[in-house]
Amino acid sequence: MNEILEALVKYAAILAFMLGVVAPVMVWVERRGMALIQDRRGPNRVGPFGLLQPLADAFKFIFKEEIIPAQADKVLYLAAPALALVPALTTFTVVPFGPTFNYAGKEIKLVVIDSDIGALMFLALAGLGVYSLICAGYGSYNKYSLLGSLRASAQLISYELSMGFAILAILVSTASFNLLDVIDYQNSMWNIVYQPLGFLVFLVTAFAETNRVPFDLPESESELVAGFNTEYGAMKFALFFMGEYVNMTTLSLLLAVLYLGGWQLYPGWTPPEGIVGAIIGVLITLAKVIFMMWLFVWVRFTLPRFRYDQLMKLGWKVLLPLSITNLVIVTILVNKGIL
Amino acid sequence: MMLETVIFYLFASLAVIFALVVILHPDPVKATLSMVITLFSLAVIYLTIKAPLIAALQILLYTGAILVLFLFVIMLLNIQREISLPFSKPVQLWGSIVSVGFLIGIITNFAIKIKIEESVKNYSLVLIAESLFKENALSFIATGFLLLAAVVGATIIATKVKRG
Amino acid sequence: MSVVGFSHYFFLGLILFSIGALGALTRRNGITIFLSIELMLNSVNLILVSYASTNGNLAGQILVFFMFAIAAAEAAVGLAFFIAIYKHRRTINIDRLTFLRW
Amino acid sequence: MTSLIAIVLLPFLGAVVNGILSFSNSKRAVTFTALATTGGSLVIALYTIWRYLTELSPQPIEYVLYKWLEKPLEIQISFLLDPLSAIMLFVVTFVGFFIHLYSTGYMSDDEGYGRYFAYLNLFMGMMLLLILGSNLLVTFIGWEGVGLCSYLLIGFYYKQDEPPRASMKAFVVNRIGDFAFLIAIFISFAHFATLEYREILNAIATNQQLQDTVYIFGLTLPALLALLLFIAATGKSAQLPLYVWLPDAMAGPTPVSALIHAATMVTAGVYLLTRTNLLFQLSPNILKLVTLISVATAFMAASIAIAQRDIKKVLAYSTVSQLGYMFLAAGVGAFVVSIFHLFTHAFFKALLFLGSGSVIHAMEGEQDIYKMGGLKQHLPHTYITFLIGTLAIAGFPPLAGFFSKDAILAYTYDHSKAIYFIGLITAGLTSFYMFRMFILTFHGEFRGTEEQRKHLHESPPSMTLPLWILAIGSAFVGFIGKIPFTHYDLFGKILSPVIVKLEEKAVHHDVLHEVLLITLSVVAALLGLVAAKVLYSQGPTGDERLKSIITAPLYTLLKGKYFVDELYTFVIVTPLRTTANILWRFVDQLIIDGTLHLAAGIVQLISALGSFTTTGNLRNYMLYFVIGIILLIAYTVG
Repeated sequence: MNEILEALVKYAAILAFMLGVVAPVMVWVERRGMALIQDRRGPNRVGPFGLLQPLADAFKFIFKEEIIPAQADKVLYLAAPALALVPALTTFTVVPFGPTFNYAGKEIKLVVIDSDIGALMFLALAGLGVYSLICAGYGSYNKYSLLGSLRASAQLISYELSMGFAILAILVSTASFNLLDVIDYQNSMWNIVYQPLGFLVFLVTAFAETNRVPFDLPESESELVAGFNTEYGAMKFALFFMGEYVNMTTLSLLLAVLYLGGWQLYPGWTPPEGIVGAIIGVLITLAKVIFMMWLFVWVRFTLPRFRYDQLMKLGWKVLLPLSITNLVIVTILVNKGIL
Repeated sequence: MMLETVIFYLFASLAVIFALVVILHPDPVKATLSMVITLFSLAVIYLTIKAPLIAALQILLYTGAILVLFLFVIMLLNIQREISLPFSKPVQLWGSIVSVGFLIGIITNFAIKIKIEESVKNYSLVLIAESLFKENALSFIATGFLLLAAVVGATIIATKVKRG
Repeated sequence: MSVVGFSHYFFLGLILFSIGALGALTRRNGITIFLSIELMLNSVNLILVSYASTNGNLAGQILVFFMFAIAAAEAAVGLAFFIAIYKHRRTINIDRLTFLRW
Repeated sequence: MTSLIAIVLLPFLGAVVNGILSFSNSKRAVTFTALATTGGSLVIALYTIWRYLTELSPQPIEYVLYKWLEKPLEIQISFLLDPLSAIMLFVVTFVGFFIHLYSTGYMSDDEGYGRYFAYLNLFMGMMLLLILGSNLLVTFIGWEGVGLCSYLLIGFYYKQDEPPRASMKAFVVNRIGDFAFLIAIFISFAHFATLEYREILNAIATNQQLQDTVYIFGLTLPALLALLLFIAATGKSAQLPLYVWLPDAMAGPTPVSALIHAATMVTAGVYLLTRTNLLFQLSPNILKLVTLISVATAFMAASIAIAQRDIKKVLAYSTVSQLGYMFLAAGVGAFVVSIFHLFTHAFFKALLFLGSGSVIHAMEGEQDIYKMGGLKQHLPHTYITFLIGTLAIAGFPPLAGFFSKDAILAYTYDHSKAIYFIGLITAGLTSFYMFRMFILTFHGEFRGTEEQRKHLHESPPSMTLPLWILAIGSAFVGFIGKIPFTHYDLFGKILSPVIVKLEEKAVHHDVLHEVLLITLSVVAALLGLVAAKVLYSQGPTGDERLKSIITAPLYTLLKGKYFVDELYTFVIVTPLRTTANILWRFVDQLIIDGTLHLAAGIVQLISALGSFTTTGNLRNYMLYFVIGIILLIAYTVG
């Protein structure tokens, strides 16, 4: 019972952090960052530097009128935004965000579920995101929504494979599915050095998995209005939005864990004992996550969008072979005792 | 203790209810989505009997891949709702129900004779991996070939150009 | 077996199996029949895993692992068949697909 | 000796490439492939032969390509290079290459150009397999292969009526001989557990008991094998009674007639006899049979040839006749001379056929010598080379034919005077029909149509070059054989290791005898020449005068080729066809088919009863399935 309680506390903390801090901050960062890159002003009316803009957005979403299209399938239509958020809010449970420390004679791991099959769980739960898109597209009774949702789910499935192979390569060298072991393994050197190819694949698929530019075809406004969420407004739209940011954060966190040594300042660095060390570790992880998040924003406003066939070609004919190549190379190296 | 019992009954009833929806709902898309819930519930039940790997694979493979494939095909073929509900041919219906009833009866009869030795054992991933890659290595490789054959076969069958 | 005994899992499996069997025998939409068959397959999986767990044996889980692979292959080929049949006949209503008759 | 592999495989490679190229219209590529592969084969063969024969004491070289079957049925694909196969190798590659060259000109307008060269290359490969094989089986593969190519090439113009019929005839008649060959293979395997020539011959030579014991039908085992191989040879080499296919085989393209039906394939029988000469020397009765059949063939074919109008038919009967000479030599035990005549004959007969091809080419397909005449001015190269060929085959010294034919007659004289005289008369006939044809073709007035006269032209260099090469060969190759009055005999020296000498025969006559014999054969040839000149200097009317000399019935008999074909049709073909018809109508259609239909009908009746369950509805099937499972489980649970 105690374990469950501990897990719940950890989950609540991280959930609060994600929804209360990351999502609003990211809204602000994204819009200000866009302004910065595109040499504009960005939101600057609400609060200093527009810092309170997310709050204003939240109010707007909450008080906006809820509209449900008359011919929509209400169950699916309403389930979709929730389904978008749920997998997003469960995937990070298996990703460690800080070093293990002792508190009151008890070992506390800074991961919600310390599972033997953490990485597999992550892949499994991430795969559920498709259903949100399908429900949204099918339930909206809208051509654009349906097309967008089909595109999105095809894209998700295509790129999930490559991502799975990239993660698998890491797990092969670690010889464990537990992500804590992955961080321990990087004591000698971070995986980004060992597996630059895998890192590249993972990075690209991370962009695709979050439906962000340059892979935001499902919601490309120029051809599909807004894709699967065309018919969504107010809080429902906000949920999709939040889901996207939570996904981004989780993937950034996973990226940091898999390739950048998690909480390690440099390869082999161990945090000091106790809560202080744990906090330093969490902060270092956070720094890496913030860097990755900035990368997401940066890319979004720098690169143009792919065409759909190019997207599929990239997924199946470039990334998948690359990731398999990476896996084969890593397996051979591990087998030869080099890695 | 109680918690796990509650979890079992909760998800078991979910599984049964949505399984009924699967076979009763006229809309194939909804049927498939109900199937997702059934399978997800089963995955949770797997967790309670210390089979987390199977649970993860169930979600990863069935809900994450196979059922999405179903949905794609349904949408690709633009399958409409069934105009009349399934139970329209009485002869066939009753035949089916009687058959299935018999089947259940016989299997239950069969099950009573099964001897069960209760024992608790920890199934670590390592044990499963060893069993999979050592004792069943040949089957594992054969499965790989099966999947390859399925991929090739599916591609050929589905892309065959219609003649005439 | 910890909380509820093997019989619970067995009967859950049995119920799901019979639901699947009924669906397969009564529906006329090919895809739904296919889904019902998958349901039957899963009920068997459940019984296998629970039986294996009860007996402290890994064989059941291994078997289910292989069944996943086979189910994936089956789904791929089966759905490809449906696509091919649909291209040919413009329907997958099995009441109208009677070309198994001589 | 890996070069043997290259020699054999190059033509096969050419056949494959040409077979593929025949689907495109690239004549240049086909020409290149055909000439490059056969030319390459020729060059390698010449080098190999030179290397081999210039060794101090050439030992037979065997090269095993691979073992086809392991013991107890041990069969290997292997090649044997010894003096005999070296000589054959030279003939096949040399003549073969120049005929390929000739064909590039002769066939240049044919739409089946690629197909033609694919067949021809395949033939080359098969022929090389035949002569280089170190055991009966490899030889047999080649034997069948050349038969197949012969069939394909005779029927090359398959859109006309005659060629397919002729090719079928050639194939069927050859099968009789092949059957005997197969039995010979079985018997030798049963007794010696090997098919290698050298091992079989060794086993026979060292086992006196085997040579003396009667095996079957009053024949010893060597005699039986010899008989079977001789029957095989009569098929392939067109001897009595199986010669009937060769004249008909002239329906194929002329270069094919030159290569396959004059120079190489038809001499395979002679080669086979020489290869296994020990068997024949151990069985005098079979040798006697060979002598009789060969001399009968030689005379009969020569007599038929004097009454033929088709230029190629004349040459075909001439070939049969000359093959008879070769077998005659073998029959009197002079295997060296037999191979020597084969060698010279390959040159002059190929030359004559190619010359006739040149004539036919100029006459736009006309083959009737009555409609030719006076071609001397229009075809100078053909004329001169054809003359050389004619003189050579007629046996005028010092051309090649003189040496070989004279040697054969000399040996025959030792053997039997009667047979010698028949041979001598045949020599005279040879001279007569050759000059008859020559005069009718090249001298006198042109008897063709105006259309043909306008088109008369000498053939292109690709055709005249082979003519000249072969003409030079026909003129001079005789000098490598035995030269009368001397002990010089290069050919015999080379071949001596291959020919078993059981008893030394008197080969050297005194000078008087020798002068007599030579004079007689030259006189015979001259008589033939003079008779032809006298009778035919006025053109075809000479036939009437010939008829009056030899009486009309005899002339009709000759003109009708002794009616052998008709006899065969009456005795064999018609009864066979009637029997087959009866079998077809009654046994096959009524009894066998009827039984099957009845069985099928019963099954259909039974299945009709059960077919109502086959609704085609998937759900019904699944229901049956579930019911089946229920029954199964119920049975198991008890």
